[in-house]
Formats: sequence, structure tokens, C-alpha cells
Amino acid sequence: MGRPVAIIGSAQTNHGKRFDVTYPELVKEAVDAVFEKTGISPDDIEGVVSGTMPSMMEGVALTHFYFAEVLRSVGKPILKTETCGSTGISLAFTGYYWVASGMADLILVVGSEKMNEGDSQATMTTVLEPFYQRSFIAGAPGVFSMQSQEWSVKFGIPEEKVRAAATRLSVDHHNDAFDNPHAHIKKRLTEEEVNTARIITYPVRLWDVCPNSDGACAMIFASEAMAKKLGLKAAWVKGIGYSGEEYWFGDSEKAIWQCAIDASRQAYDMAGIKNPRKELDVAEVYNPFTFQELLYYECFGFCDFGEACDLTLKGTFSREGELPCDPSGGTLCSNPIGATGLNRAAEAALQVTGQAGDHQIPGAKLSLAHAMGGVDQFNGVMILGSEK
Amino acid sequence: MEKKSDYLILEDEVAIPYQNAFGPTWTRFFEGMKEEIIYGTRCKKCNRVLVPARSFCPRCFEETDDWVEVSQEGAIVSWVLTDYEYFGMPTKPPFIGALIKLDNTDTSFLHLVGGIDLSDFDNVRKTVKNGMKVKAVWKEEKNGHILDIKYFAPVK
Amino acid sequence: MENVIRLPHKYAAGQTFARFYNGLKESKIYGTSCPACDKVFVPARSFCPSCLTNLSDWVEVSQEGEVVSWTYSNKEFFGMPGKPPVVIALIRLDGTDCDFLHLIGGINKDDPDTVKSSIKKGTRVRAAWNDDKIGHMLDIKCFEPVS
Amino acid sequence: MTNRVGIVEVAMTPGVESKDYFLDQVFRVTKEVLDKAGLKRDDLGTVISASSDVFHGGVSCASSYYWDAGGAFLKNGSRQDGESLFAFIYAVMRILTGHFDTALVLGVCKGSENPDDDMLTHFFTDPFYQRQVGLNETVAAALQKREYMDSYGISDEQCAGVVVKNLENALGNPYAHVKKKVTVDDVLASQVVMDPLKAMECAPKSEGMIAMLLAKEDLAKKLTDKPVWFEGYGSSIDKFYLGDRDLLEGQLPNAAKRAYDAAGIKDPKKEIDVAEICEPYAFQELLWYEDLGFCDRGEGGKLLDSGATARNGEIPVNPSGGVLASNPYVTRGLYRLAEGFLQIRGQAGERQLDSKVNKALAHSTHGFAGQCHAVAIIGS
Repeated sequence: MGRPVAIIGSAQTNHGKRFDVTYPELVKEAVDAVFEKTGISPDDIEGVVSGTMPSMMEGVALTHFYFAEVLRSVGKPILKTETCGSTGISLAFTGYYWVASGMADLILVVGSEKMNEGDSQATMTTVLEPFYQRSFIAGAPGVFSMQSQEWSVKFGIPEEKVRAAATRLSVDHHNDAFDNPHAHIKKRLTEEEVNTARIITYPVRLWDVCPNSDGACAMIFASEAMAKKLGLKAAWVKGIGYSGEEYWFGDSEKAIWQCAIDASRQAYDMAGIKNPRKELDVAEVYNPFTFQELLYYECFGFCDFGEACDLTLKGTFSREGELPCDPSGGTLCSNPIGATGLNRAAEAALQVTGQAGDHQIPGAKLSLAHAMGGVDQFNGVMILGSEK
Repeated sequence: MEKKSDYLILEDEVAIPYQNAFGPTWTRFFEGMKEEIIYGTRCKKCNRVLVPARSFCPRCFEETDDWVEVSQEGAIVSWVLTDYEYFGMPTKPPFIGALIKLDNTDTSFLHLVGGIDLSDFDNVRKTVKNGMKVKAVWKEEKNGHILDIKYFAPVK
Repeated sequence: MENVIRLPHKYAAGQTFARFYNGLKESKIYGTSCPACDKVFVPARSFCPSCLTNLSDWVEVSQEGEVVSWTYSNKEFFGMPGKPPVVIALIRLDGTDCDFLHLIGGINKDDPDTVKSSIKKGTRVRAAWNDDKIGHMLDIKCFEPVS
Repeated sequence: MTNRVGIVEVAMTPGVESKDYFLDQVFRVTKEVLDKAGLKRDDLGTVISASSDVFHGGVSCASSYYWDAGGAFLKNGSRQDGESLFAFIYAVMRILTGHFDTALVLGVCKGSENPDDDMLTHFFTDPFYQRQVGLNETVAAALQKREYMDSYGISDEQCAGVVVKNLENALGNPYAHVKKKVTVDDVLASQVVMDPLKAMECAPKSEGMIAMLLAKEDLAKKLTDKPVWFEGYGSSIDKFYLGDRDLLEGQLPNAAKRAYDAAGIKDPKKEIDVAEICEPYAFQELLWYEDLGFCDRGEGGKLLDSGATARNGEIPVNPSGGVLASNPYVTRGLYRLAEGFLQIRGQAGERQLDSKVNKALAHSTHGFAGQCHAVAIIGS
């Protein structure tokens, strides 16, 4: 099924409030860094994939025009992928397919966002059409709060237990972020602080929510022959899956969340994974909200439905656990949306090539990267391995 | 990271006007609103009743022209109390957004839950539960808008 | 259904535009030069558009140059700088290696034929400044023909 | 290529304002293309769409909105922002990998809901420099046209000739937005928009929902008696600031060369039977002739004058009427490809060319003064 494809390099900017640079300058940081790290010449790149969240976030439409130079794409073929919050993982897929199809051997993929230049929730509101849904959905927190509520009630998980598990994730990830040089929010939090933090939209409290970050991520995809020629450490794309459901929020169930289940199963089938919790060594799950991370554990088959809270509290998914999830701190600690999904893939690639530094999971050979988008609507999953 | 005040910031606000076409299905749905009727359409293939009314079933991919007036009562599937405000928010907080499964329909209808005191959150949590029965409350003046239904209020 | 998208933005100007705008406040037009390509770019920028080298060589460029191309409109359009009529032009400032996009003034713009007879490819123009400068492209009021 | 990708069917809406609801239009073109191919939604492999937030009726994250209307419920899919030929090539890639047997390429644009394209293209600018000086696509095109006229003696009459040719071609096209018989004098007498551009030299703002079904070789042959094959593609992007570019030596030759090389084309003028090219401003058709290798630099006007690009000329260009006749900003590339497809199949109705069409070129451009170009070659 297509040619083997390897990720042979990645670079992330420092994520945060980056008012020190213009948007193109921010993108340039990531692109320059990936070339410096890999020693690859920009001239050898055959095509570029670029992507950000909706134009309205930063008020510049079709940003591939704006970034043409810094993407090193002048004179080259370019593609511009955008799928809302899942943009980052969709970018990785575009890079993958470009190489797997045989149409190119070396592709640069770049995702970016400068959320602090816009108003993220106001932009999210424009994702909703004006006839019906726009009046009722209060940005992303409103959507995810409803989803977590639907899920926890459906499986009869006591409110206190959900809160405790979410708090555990929040404390752990904000702590993990100290080991990730690129993370935006790094904080030593107590359970008490998380439990009593300001309510955004119940049950979501301040420390359950990702920040608005500025950041970019650049990644290089190569064919097998090219990877061999360049002699760089390779993370091989073992499986990919993507699925989306109806636009109207009330049309599909969000507790047993079919598009999340399907995306992961497509990727597992392609990678030959039968028991993800056993076989995967590390997962970079898209977790803009702590509650959603719990739900994903179940949808991705890391555990049965209704089990995620108990296992989280037992430490199954923590750094030293059976299947460490988001050792980078994840989306919860840095969310430059258009780059976020690509960051997940970059982190997953770093893990299986042993280059994750202070947040390396020892001996990781098989990893999962994930992103979500739309009105709780899209999920994309990528499996990376240290062996072809 | 760095404080933004250290750097030069260019502030701007955009306003871009669009005119979106209702088309025949929304037009009829909103005409219904004016008459205190909530319309759905039934898919002949899967027999699901979809609310709000629409011209096709996304799953069977067949046209749905079987119009049904649906119940104005239903049960809450999920809900969220919103008490923060952001730029350009269309509905002023505090408000409860909810997915409501109207009786004998097969999708959840997204709307507001009201008719309860929203000032005390603990009270809201005690009152509003998934599965709770609610009923549409209409505005006096209707202009063919989704908010012609003021909100859904608990059924006593 | 009327649907107006309103969104606020705060754009980070970065160090290079900040310094360029400060120059405008002092009636100076700054460019940066690329040592690798031996070219001067205006407005000043932080990287070379050809070889992507980071640029730090600042040069005050000439306020005079030649018209490369121009367009004229007496109809208002969204984002139009000022009121119609307007002449927007690409101008090659002396000693620079790219065209500077700006306005042409100092001529009677009400009559299109006058505009056509006064502005041609190669017409020499010079920057005219606003009295009040705020650090904005339009601190340069326009470029006027050099008589 | 042993593993070819075929175009099976296409369905599209006319360019005129319809007052139809956005999602209903998307549903109908999707349904129509599936029906034509005798496929059910369940049979569909992947859906790749093209759209753009600002050209999208004021709804961001475009693919979120029309995902299920485009047949993609619980399917694997993706989206390209801004240019529909990007979506086409991405769908081709997905089939070439063997992951999917079929791909739906969906182009979504409803110009009637949007403000002027000039307002929307103003948001392509950077906020610090070009936005403050009022740049939009028409300003950029006007600057490019004047340079073209000054450098190569291209005349207003020649530019107007493109309008006359294309709008007349559009008379036979049920999908065209503007169709009328006009004269050079009519064009020259139309209102000045951005001098030297006159109103009739600028494309309208149109609707355009289009669905195209692709399939891998063996399946394409099963689904239709007349598959049309993908043969080559190329794209290229130029620098951002207008003043950093040479507006007359852009990136189209680069994009074209990639497509020609992939399709094994040595002499495009001889080998290509019909070209559908994207000319949002009339003069650009002449400049693109040169860039595509149909004539030498500066000879675009003469090529038009010779009649070579007329309906039954040596290399007919835009028998559909082109973008001047219908301009759904994001989907105009896919409309060009669809016309090439119909011409090759002999299904172009009144506008079918007299001689057999075996090879077609589809071109699309977006961005200021052709910042980005894409070229696709398809053949029988």
C-alpha cells in the first residue's frame, strides 16, 4: 500500500506569546531549524505542504502566499491543507501521501498559528453557520463541556471521579511540560489549585484548558531511498487513519465517538496493531481539554468505555505507566492550533527515534500521534515506528 | 514568554459582510418557527427524523422531503452553562446551551435551556440533569429565527 | 441571512517593522541589504526574499526613484488608502533592488488624462511626507513627480 | 504509468446566483456525480475538497460545514485551502498509494454570498505594508497589465479580444455565468475599474460547486466506457511582496514544465488539443499563452489575433468561456479541468470542438498577479 515513508526530521519553535516576531518570522524559525538539524539543503526539497487554522484567526487569508519565502517554497509545488483543529495531523497526512504516491521523495511540511494575534473563541464562533448553531455554542469549551458531560453520565462515572482523573492529567501534564523545551505553559500545580480553579464552562475549569499559543512546527518526509541516502534517523509511518462525522453537533453521538474510534482502527489495521495499550510505547493524544483526553483513551481502545478514569488514577497513562500519554505536556500546555497536530506527530517521531530529550520514554519503538477538529467532528491518527 | 507590551503591536478589527442564502428548506423551517412549529424531515431509507429539517440524510445520502412537525418536548442529552464572554459572542452569557432529543426524533436539537435561575451555579447543577424533560417556550414576537424559541424550560 | 464576520486582531510587528516605522516617524525610509545577494530591499525586512539569509545591515535608502508601473482608480474600494481618486504604483527607489509599493500624488488626479500624461514608466518621483507621523506606511503621504 | 488514475464523472452547478442553500448545492453535485457513476455513498473511498474560509460565506473551517453534505460521513478525507487543482492532485496521490480505489474531489464556492473578491483578496496582504497601501488582486493585476503593455506593446484592443472570444464561447455553456456577444468597442467603452483595467476585462463573482469522481485504473474502466486519464501536474509559487517579483517572468513556466515533463509533452502547442486557462483578467490569458509555451514572450497578442486560440483554431483556449465567463474563485481550476474532461469525452454539447480532443490542459492561478499557478494534463 504505497511506498514506505519516513519522517527524518522535525523542529518546533518555542511556543508561547510570541509578540517578538512577525508571523512569517515565526514560521521561519521552525523551517530554518529543521534544515539546520538535519543538514538537508532547502534546494533538495521537492514540494512544500503548508497549513494553519482558518484565515480569520490572524486575519490573513491563504497564508501560503504570505509564507512563500520562509517556507522555502518559491519556485516549488505547494499544497495548503486545512481541516480546522486537525489541520496539523492532516498536514502530516498530505506529506505522507505525497511521498507514498511516488510523486516526490523529499517533502517539507509546516504548520503554524499565531493565536495571540486574533481572538480564538471569536474565530471558533465563525466555524458555526449563522442560521442555527452559532447562537448556542460558546466556543470550543462549550462543545467539549457538553461532550464530557454526555460521556460521564452515559457511563455512570461519578462526577468526583471524573474531576479527580482530569485533575491528575492536568497536574501531570503541566509538570511534564518542564521537560519539553518548546512548551508554552509550565507550571507546578497542586490538586487543590486545579480543583478550585475558575470555571470556564462547567465542568471545565481553568487548568483543564489549553492556552492560546503562537508557534510553528516543520517536518521532513522522505521516501525509503532518500532516507537511506541521507542517513538520518527515521520514524516510519506505520499507519494512518482519519474520519469525520456530521456538521450538526446533535446528529451523532459524542460519548461513544465513532469518528475517533474509526480513525484509530484504520491506523491500527494498517500498522497491524491488535492491542494498542500493550503494543504502543507512547501516545501523543490531542488534549486541548483534560476531559477529552480521558474520552480518547476509551475511543482509541487503550481501555474499555468507562475505565479511563480508574486507570488514569492508577497511573496507567502517566510517564512511568504502561502507556505514557502526552509526555510532552501535550496540547494542554501548548496549542498553536495549525501546528498542534503536527507537533503531536513530531513528538511521536522524536520518541521512536530516541531524540525526545528529557521527556524521552525509554526504548519507545511504536508511537501514536493524534489531532481533532471541527465541531467535535474530525479525528486523525498516525502511528509511527522505529522499524519500517 | 516575553510580555507583549515590550513589542510593537498593530491593532485592527475586520468586519466582512456576507449574505447567506436560506434556500427552500431553511425557508420552510423558519416559516414554521413563526407559527410555533418545529419541523423535521424524515429519511425514507433509514426512517430517522432529522431536526432541524434538512433536504438530505447525511448517512443514507438520499433526499428527505417528508416533512414532519415534531414534538416540542424532549429530554436533555447534554448541557453546558456558559458564563464567560468573548468578542462577538452572539448570545449573551450566562446561558445554558443544550442538546435536546425531541420526542420521536433521531437527532439532538441544539438550543438553550432556560426558565431557571442561572445566578447560582450549585442550584443549576441540582436542577438541570441529562435526561430531564424540557419543553419549548416561544417568544411573543417571531421573525423567522432560531431564537423564536426563547428556550426550552423544564417540564413540571 | 446577513452574516457579518467581525474579528479583532493584534499583529506583532517584530523588530524589523518596528524599526522601519520608527524611521518613517523621522522621515526616513529604511531598507536592509543582503550581503550574500548584494541587494538592498525596501521596506526593511528581516530576511532576504531570495536566499533567506537573516538581514541586519540597515541602510537609509533614497527617497527618490522611478515609476515601474502604476494604476489609477476614481472608484472607492475596500481598504483604499484615503479617498478616490488614487494612484498606486510600484516605484524603484534609487540604489534598491526591488519595487516599493506606494501612492503617487502631487498631480491633478481628478482628470484621468492628466494622470496619464504626468505618470509614465520611468517618471522620477520623490517621497512627500505627512506632518503628523504615527509609524505607518502612509506617513509617506505619497510620491510626487520631480520637476 | 502502469497504475493510472482516471476521471470517471463530473457534476457541477452553473455560475449564476441560485438562492439555494449552500449545503443543498453541495449535496446535489455530490449525489449527481455518484449517481452518474452508479456508486452509493458507502462505496466511496476518500473525499478531498477545496474551499477557502473567506470565499465561503463567512463560515470558517470550511470542510467542517460541508463534510457530510459532500458524502464524507465517517470517511477518510481532507481539504485544500484556496485552490481546487490542489485538491485534485491530492486526490490523485491518495489513489496512487493504493489506499483508496475512488476519490471524490469536491470544489466549493458560492460567490453570491460573499462581498466583492477585491475585498476578500485584500486579506491576502500582510498587515504592515501592502495592506496599508491598499493592495488587492485587481490593483496587482492592473500593475501587471501596464508592465505587460509597456514592455511588449500589447494593446487594449488585444486584451479586449480575449473578452470577445471567451464570452462568445460561453454562449454555448450552460454552466457559464456571463454569456453575451460583445465587441472590442464594448469592452473598451466599459467603465475603468483600475486603470488600465476596464470592468469587462475583469471576471465576475460566481457560484461554483463541483464534484469530480476519480478512480484507480481498473475500476475507472469498469465505472465508465470513457475514462479520462490523469497524465501530469505541476505547480509553483512566487515571492510574496509584489515589488520583489518580476511580474512578467513569473512561476507559470515552471509549473507548466513540471506538468509537461510528467505527461511527456515536448511541443505543447502541437500536442495539446484544448487548453482551459484561468484568466481572471483578460490580459492574463495572453501572458499565460506565452508562459505555457504556446508562443514566444511578447507574442500573446499576436497569437490571439491569428485566431489560433479561437474555438476551432490550432490550439483552442477556453471554449467554455473561461474565468471571464464564470469565476467561482476557489473552484475555477476544477471547472477548467471539467471542461477539458467533457471535451475529451465529446460531451461538451454546443461548445464541443470540431476536431477530436485527446489531450487537454487545465490551468489555475490564485494570488496577486499570478503568485501561484497549477497546471494539470489529462488525456484519452
